[in-house]
Amino acid sequence: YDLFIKIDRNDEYKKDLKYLSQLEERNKIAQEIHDSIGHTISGSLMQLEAAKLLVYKDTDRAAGIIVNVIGILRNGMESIRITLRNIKPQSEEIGINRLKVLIDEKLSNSNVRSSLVYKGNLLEIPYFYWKVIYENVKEALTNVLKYSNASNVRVNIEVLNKFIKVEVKDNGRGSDKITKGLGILGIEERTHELGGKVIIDGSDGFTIITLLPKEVNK
Amino acid sequence: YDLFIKIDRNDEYKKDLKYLSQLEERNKIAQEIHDSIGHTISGSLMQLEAAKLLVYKDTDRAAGIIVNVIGILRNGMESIRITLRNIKPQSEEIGINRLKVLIDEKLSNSNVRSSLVYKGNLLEIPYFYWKVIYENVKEALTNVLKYSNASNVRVNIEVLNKFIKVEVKDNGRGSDKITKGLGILGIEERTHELGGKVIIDGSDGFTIITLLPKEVNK
Amino acid sequence: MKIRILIADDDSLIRESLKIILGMDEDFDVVGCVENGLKAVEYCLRERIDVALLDVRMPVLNGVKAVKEISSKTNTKTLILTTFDDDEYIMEAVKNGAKGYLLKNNSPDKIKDAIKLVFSGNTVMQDIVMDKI
Ligand SMILES: Nc1ncnc2c1ncn2[C@@H]1O[C@H](COP(=O)(O)OP(=O)(O)OP(=O)(O)O)[C@@H](O)[C@H]1O
Ligand SMILES: Nc1ncnc2c1ncn2[C@@H]1O[C@H](COP(=O)(O)OP(=O)(O)OP(=O)(O)O)[C@@H](O)[C@H]1O
Ligand SMILES: [K+]
Ligand SMILES: [Mg+2]
Ligand SMILES: [Mg+2]
Ligand SMILES: [Mg+2]
Repeated sequence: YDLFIKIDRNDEYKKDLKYLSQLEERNKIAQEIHDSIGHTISGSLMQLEAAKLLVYKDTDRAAGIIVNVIGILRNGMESIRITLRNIKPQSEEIGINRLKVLIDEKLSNSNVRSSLVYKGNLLEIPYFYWKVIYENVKEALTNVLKYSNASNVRVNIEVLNKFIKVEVKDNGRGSDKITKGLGILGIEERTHELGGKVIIDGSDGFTIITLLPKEVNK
Repeated sequence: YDLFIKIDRNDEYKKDLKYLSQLEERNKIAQEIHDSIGHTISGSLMQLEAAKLLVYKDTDRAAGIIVNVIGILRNGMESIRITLRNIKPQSEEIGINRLKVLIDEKLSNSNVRSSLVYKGNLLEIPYFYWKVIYENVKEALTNVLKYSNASNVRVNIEVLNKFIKVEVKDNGRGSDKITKGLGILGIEERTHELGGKVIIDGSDGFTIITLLPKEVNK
Repeated sequence: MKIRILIADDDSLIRESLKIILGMDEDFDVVGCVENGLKAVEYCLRERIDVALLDVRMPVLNGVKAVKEISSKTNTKTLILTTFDDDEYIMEAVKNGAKGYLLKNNSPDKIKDAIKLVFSGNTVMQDIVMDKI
């Protein structure tokens, strides 16, 4: 209990803010759980203790309590499910936000401006697709910083009829002849694993498009 | 579902990061609780349905089932309790972190450097004290930025035998004759309400000390 | 002589079951059941209550504040019953004069023992499980 904290701007600040957000969120959730689940189970438990004491002496009353507890637990289950559903964010919400933070972080020390655009129903993107999208965008942005000399990069997600399309396009110098390194090979590998396809174009700035099939044929 | 997000550095980034942290935290917690609670309740329900059918015909068996379900519910309750214990932050953890973020935010656009120091067992600080500590430090920092011309400010929290001491001290120009405004009056009011005392000294930089009694005599 | 008990909880399930559980035991006499802290305070001022069992979260007046009133104005001993460990509240309650706290998921035997201990002048604290996974 004898501690010293030195505050370094920026980095420290980000960590603090993140941690504080988590703490506050936890606190709120703990309260919600307390109210819904705590109620249901502690009430049922106490009632059954009473039923146990009564079962021989007053079987009618014990039977009444059992019926009662069945009702409480059944309703409780429903309200708990609702609480948990409200607590649990949609994967799509996490996915797009993780991407936003990634872009912010990647480009924060550069002069490259960015935009994130999406179109179509993001809910149709399966949860494990988001990991691949994240990794592919990350590598593409790393390359933008290394090679493009661009002033702008645009990340564009479209949920189409048959495909999910993720495009990372910069307005930099592009590349005539691309010699794939581990970066692009990795993008291709992850994408192929999901039955998808990668399109690369270095003729007008630099563009990497990841196409993922909506029907999973893994 | 046709949206456009433009990313403005910094401010946007902070919001994104905060929101993402919350989402991820929720996701984890919802999952954990879902997994333990579903089990508990569905198991209990089935057994109770059986007990209900048996209670008159075979009271012994019904009694056995009741004892069983009591055990299931008690275990379930215990495991939720442990989850909650692990996720629910101590008020002291939130208190000190909120303070860190406050300091970061207040001074982020200035040239004033800061340190936050604490000593003693922060757990002894009651949860509603943190609100007063927060408000007092906030006002003190506002003043530092307005009047001190300091290069450094130090926030020092000490949990002493009888008192909790919160000191905000800068190395700036200080003040010969202090005419209290709403800021310092507010600090005094909040502190007195908890039975505490404020000490102000403008002779060596500027120092504001809040002393709060450990025994609550509100 | 039976220990005279007051039960205060906004959850009727808890009130009813505690009344049955304690009522069936010869050592206890459940004198009253109320659903908020204010009624608990009023009850203790009106009747001779040996031990008041108080829930933490109740409308109108919560258990923590009720403890303060009851222990400063009557001879009733107070025992806090909580669903989960509400640290902040519990610390407050003990400062306010509570003679102990217990989780509601304790077995009836433990609850009865705790009441008897509190009645005879002891302080009872739930042993906190601090398992960090
Ligand atoms: N945004 C871009 N602008 C211009 N050229 C690019 C861009 N992205 C990639 N390139 C070119 O494509 C090549 C292959 O990229 P890739 O990511 O596969 O490998 P790398 O970045 O060279 O190495 P690694 O990713 O394994 O560290 C690069 O070396 C570069 O010449
Ligand atoms: N860190 C400081 N360094 C130098 N002088 C200070 C410092 N803090 C406060 N003062 C002096 O104390 C005075 C009173 O401060 P106080 O916060 O009570 O009022 P204010 O800041 O002038 O107005 P208000 O807070 O109501 O906007 C200030 O006007 C200033 O002269
Ligand atoms: K009795
Ligand atoms: Mg690369
Ligand atoms: Mg001021
Ligand atoms: Mg309650």
